[in-house]
Amino acid sequence: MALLEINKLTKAFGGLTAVDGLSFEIAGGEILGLIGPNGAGKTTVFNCISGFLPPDSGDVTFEGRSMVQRQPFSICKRGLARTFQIVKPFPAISVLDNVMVGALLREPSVSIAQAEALNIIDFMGLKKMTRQEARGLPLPLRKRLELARALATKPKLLLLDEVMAGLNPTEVDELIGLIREINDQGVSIFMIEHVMRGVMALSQRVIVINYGQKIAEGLPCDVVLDNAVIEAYLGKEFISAQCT
Amino acid sequence: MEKKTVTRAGMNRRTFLKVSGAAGLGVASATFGVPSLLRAAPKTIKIGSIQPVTGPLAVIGQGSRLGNQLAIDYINANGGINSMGGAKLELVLGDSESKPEVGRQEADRLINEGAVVLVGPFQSGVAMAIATLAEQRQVPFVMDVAALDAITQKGYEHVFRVFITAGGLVAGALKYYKTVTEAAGVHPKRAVVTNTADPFGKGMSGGFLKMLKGSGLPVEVVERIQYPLGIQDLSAEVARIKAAKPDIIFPISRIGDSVILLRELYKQRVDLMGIFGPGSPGWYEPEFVKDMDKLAFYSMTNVPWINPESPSYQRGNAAFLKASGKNLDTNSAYAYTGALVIADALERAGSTKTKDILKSLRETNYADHPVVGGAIKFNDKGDNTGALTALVQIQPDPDLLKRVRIVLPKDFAQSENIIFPAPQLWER
Amino acid sequence: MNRLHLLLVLILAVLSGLPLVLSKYTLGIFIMIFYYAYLGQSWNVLTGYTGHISLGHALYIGIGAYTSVFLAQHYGLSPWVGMFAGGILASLVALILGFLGFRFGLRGVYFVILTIAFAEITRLVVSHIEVLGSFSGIFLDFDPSFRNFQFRGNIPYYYIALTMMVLSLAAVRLIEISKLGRFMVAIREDEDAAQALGVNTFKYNMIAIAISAFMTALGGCFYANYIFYLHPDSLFGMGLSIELILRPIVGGMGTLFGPILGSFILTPLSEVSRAYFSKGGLEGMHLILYGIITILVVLFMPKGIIVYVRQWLKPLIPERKGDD
Amino acid sequence: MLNVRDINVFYGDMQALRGISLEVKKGEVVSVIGSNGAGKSTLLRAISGILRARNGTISFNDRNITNAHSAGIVAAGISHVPEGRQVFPNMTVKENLEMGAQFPHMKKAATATIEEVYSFFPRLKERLGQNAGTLSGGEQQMLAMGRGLMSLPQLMMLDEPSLGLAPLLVSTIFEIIEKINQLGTSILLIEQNVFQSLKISHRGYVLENGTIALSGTGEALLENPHIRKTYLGL
Amino acid sequence: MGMDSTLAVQLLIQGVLLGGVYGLIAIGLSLIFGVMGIINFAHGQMMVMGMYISYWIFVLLGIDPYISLVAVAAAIFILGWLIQYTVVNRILDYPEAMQVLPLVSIGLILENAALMLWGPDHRSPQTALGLDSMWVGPIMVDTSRLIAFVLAIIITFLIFIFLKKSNLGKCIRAASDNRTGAVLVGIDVDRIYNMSFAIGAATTGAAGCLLVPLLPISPHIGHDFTLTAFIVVILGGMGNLLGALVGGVILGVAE
Repeated sequence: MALLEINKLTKAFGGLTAVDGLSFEIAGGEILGLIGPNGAGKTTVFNCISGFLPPDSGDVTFEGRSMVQRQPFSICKRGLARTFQIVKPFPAISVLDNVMVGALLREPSVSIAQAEALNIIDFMGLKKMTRQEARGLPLPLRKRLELARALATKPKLLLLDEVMAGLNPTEVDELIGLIREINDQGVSIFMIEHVMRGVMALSQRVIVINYGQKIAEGLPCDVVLDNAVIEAYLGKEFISAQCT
Repeated sequence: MEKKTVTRAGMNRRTFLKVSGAAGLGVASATFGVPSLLRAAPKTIKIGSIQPVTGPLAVIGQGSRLGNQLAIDYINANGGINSMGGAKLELVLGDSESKPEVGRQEADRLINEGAVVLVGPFQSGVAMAIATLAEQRQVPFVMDVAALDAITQKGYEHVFRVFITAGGLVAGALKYYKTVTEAAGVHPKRAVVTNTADPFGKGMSGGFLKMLKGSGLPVEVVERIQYPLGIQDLSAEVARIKAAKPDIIFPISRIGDSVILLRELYKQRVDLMGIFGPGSPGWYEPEFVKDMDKLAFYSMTNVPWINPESPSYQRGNAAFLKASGKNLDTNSAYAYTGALVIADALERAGSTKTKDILKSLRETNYADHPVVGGAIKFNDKGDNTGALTALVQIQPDPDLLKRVRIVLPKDFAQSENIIFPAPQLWER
Repeated sequence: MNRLHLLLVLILAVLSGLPLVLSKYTLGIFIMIFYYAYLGQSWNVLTGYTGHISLGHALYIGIGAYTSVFLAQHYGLSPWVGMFAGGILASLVALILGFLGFRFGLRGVYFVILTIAFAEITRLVVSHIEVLGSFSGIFLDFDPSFRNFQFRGNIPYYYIALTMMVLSLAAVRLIEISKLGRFMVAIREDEDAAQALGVNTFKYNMIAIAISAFMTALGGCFYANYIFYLHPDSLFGMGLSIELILRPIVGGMGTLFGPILGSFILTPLSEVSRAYFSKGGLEGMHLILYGIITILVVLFMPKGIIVYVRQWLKPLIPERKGDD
Repeated sequence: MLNVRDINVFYGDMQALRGISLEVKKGEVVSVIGSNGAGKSTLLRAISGILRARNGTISFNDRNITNAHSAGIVAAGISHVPEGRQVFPNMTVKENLEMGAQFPHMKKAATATIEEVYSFFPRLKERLGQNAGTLSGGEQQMLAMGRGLMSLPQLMMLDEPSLGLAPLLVSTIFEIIEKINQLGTSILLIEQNVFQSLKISHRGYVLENGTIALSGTGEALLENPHIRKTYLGL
Repeated sequence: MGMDSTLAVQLLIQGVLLGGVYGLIAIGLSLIFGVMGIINFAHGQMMVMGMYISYWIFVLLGIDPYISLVAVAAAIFILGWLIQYTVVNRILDYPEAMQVLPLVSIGLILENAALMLWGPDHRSPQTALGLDSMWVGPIMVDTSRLIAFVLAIIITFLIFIFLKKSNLGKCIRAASDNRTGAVLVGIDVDRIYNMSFAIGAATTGAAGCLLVPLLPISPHIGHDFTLTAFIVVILGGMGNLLGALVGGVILGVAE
């Protein structure tokens, strides 16, 4: 049985159908990439899975249970954590306190949660900033904080929304390493990403959507050669595709 | 208004000098309660006056404060308290801001500043808070104005009231109404009672309705209309009054709503024999008489009132007119009275000890006061047994200040002629 | 115990000793300082920590005061017990308000209006209930005894108010370091992000408003038995709601000591300005000054005075290690 | 005409731009490329006066406009078409365009300019009475560009004009940018579509971590191995 | 017509007429909220200032409030400008709780300034049309209310046209729609905010003039009007100007 199953998911805003009958699944331990042009409905898919938007129709099943009509917090409790494309740190509190909010989901004891949070902060390479207010961090570190917080909730599946955007190539490579390590610890990963470098390096499988519909699915190296994908996303001149 | 502004500005400067002089050390020491050495030397005797000088009741509070002050000025000008070697009186001032907790705190501050007696505070709610404090601190408290019966029903030893109780006010209203209708030989059949829905308005109208029912008078209250204090529109209420077709209205209102009510009665052409206020602060205020002009004519109000013939009134009023451009009215006259009663008690006590002041207050028998009523004596509850109301009617006169006239009781009357029924509002 | 704790103990010791040297009036000022610090702290739980702005907190003061007095007058229940009944009732009302506000996602201005509306409606309802004294309000009987929560002198009130302030401080500190407090702050900082991290925001919002209302209501009981007079306009009115939020805002919202600091500054300030500027001819001046000072504080110290105090106290606070 | 010298821009304590210098000459299309968060939008905001540069100078037509009021910068002839379009959603398309002409000489020319905008974007003419909020993303982008043209700019700064647009529309937008440039307006372009933007640019700058990492002509940059690796994914 | 229906019609007319004025008070509040997201807690107190100035002009110069309306609106416009310039502009980016306090304080300052300037008395000058009424059968139409209503509608209409058609009005709408966009097209947003607050203030000042013949003025009545304006704005929808007028009429009738 798949870890997460998306079945005919549809979501419209006014007249615009952002997600249109989309179906796919993620297996336990997998890293799945989701790509597509801006406005293709990727973030809407994330919002529907994580409970921030109710889908108009279709189903989201996680470990065999339907997640539709659940509140985001309860979905997170089930083991499905997410990050936000526009990062949402708790600005006025420290990095440690930020991560502890996530850790306290599974650990009632504040002191144990603190220890766990410190471990994750260390793992994410944020140790120097432990006591710093989150609002003072530069964007790349805020992205890491976002990831650290989500990780602290001990998820089975992590939804990553453009965590690599805005990072320079070295930072992207570091993050690729971290995500791989997270995955090695048994956490499945579903990522929206524009940074093709990251997508190609990490994804075991890639789904491409456009106008809310799946236009391709498969191994990364196959997908980038797909004509529909080249036309909709990578650009006719594939060589110079929008790979920033 | 112009005249008043001038006085105000004058006061400003004086106070400003005083304040700036007292700033610095004075502020710190007095506020943080370094025990006052002044208390030991009774060269001056401090009386604490707490009045609502800011907030919604500021107009009354400022007049009352001035009333307190002028009485004290009078005593001082005449040699102070003789029994204590001509000790001068000093009024220390507090502002209740119309809030009970502030009134209490201010009273406490004044006691701390050395006040041996308290006077004030117009509002019954604030009076209650101060009364309890006075009882706790064991400092005599003379309420100049505050009508609610309950305040003196608690059995407090330190609380006295110069003003009439609400019960006394109602009884006076009924008595005078009976006299007026019988003398005119006209008996209104249908009546409307209106009142503001505050403690005073509700208490008054409740008491009046009850007493009217038991009186056997041939008048039926066909509508009772209540509205909140500070209302800004009475057109709907007056439409209801008109629909009830009353012969007479018994309004229990304050100055703001009185103006609105009267104008609406005019505009909506409500047919009436007259307007009779059982106890209606507002209908005789100088601003009201001036602004309403003809519309105010012939309305009658039962009210604890000044006694224009008394020497005390003439003295007090002259001073009051000079200081504020206004005549003494009910509240300021009672405030004046309250301070005089205190001075009298101090004179007879010859001491500033609470025990002595209380004893002498209980033995008060003070007739040289500016208000309608007998000599002031306090019963065991602390209420003034000599308190009496008057019936005043606004009658045409070119001089604004002479329009409000006492018509009852006969002993105090300024005009023999009671005009009832009155011409309609729009036919004047 | 570090030097900061030592300072706090010292301050507490001084405050405990003050009744020996101060006049009753000055104690009265301190009682008001403690009282408003306590109320500010109670409000702080909801607005400072959880971020939902309540401009109707007078509602809970009123409920606390009226409930305890009603139970004492009609059932002879000691206010010591009645105050908790008032607290529970206030919490229930707050939960209804919270349900409407949080379930339907009212934020910012709209939540503010909801809180004002609740307080105003309750004020009107109480103004029409005869057994609660309706428009006239309730006069309490003065019958001093410990059981009746009434005392002749200021000293017992002083210690009660001080205790309430200290307990509220302790309570908020406990909340602050617990899971509850951390979740509340997370909600304040970003409600969506908190949801995404598994925080049941509705539940914690409800807990926060219930605690805040409960604490506030206890303050109402204290007020009733200190002032002896209850009136719907002054107890449920917006004036009191605003009075109550001034201090935590000036001191520093969402901080432990902000409400207390604010009260220690503003309460004596209003007292002094009233005492010295409310004289003949200057009626109203003290309120103008009070207004100007609060504006200046908000404009120039938007994070509250506590920020500056913290800087002065910095030498007393031990450096925390990054990895303790 | 535009000359940026050594500017440093901070968000609070965080430095977003470190000693940036760049230049746009009359008639040029200049691209600034770089990853998200590299400071590209910050650069445009500093030029148009929304953000303050802590030091350094910005001059336009030899006039110092460093930290000038943004209205003055518009009046001087720089128009900024921001990321996310920032149209006025509750005003009609026509009103949106009219708002672009804030100063007397722009108002005088407004009727003619609107016709010119319609000729670039015929879609806008079809929707002139519609509220901007009801337009699709591509139409809003057109409207934002049209509004930018209303101020008769000598220099137009475009922040990610192709963001979120369907590929077909992207080509159209780039064609229009070229057309606008050919009619005499200099262009400063920020794009994540690195290939297309460098292709129409005379020159380009690469912004990394708040500093200029590289600069050169459009063709040269397209050939640069670092660019090819990092930004073109080759 | 039966007695009850006469009463009902009478009440309805009175309510509608007064509602127009309520609407005018609320329009200022709504405009300020719509443009800046600020709730002006000093709104009623600003209106009271307008009432006093109108009263003053009437007593000193004998000019009727309906005529002095323009001058009063101008005076309150300036007051509004100053308040915006000195205080409100500096708190726009503050958290909401912090925005409340300065405005409440401004209300407190205005109220007590009125107390110091004009004293605590209730003032109710007898204006020319203050007591006029017209009769349609058994139904009374209060002339001052009718004038107030008509003027309120006219002013509302003028503001509406101003916002819809004039350049400044469009800039105000643009700034309220999208602040960044407005800055970028070269609108001086600070000035627009000053203008919006001042215009909002001026309308409430004008509303104050219309109320002078109807009710006595005293320094403390402002707070009640702030609340009234609040309720009206909530009924009509925050930031919606025509909604404010409708809300005003609803409240007028409901009362």
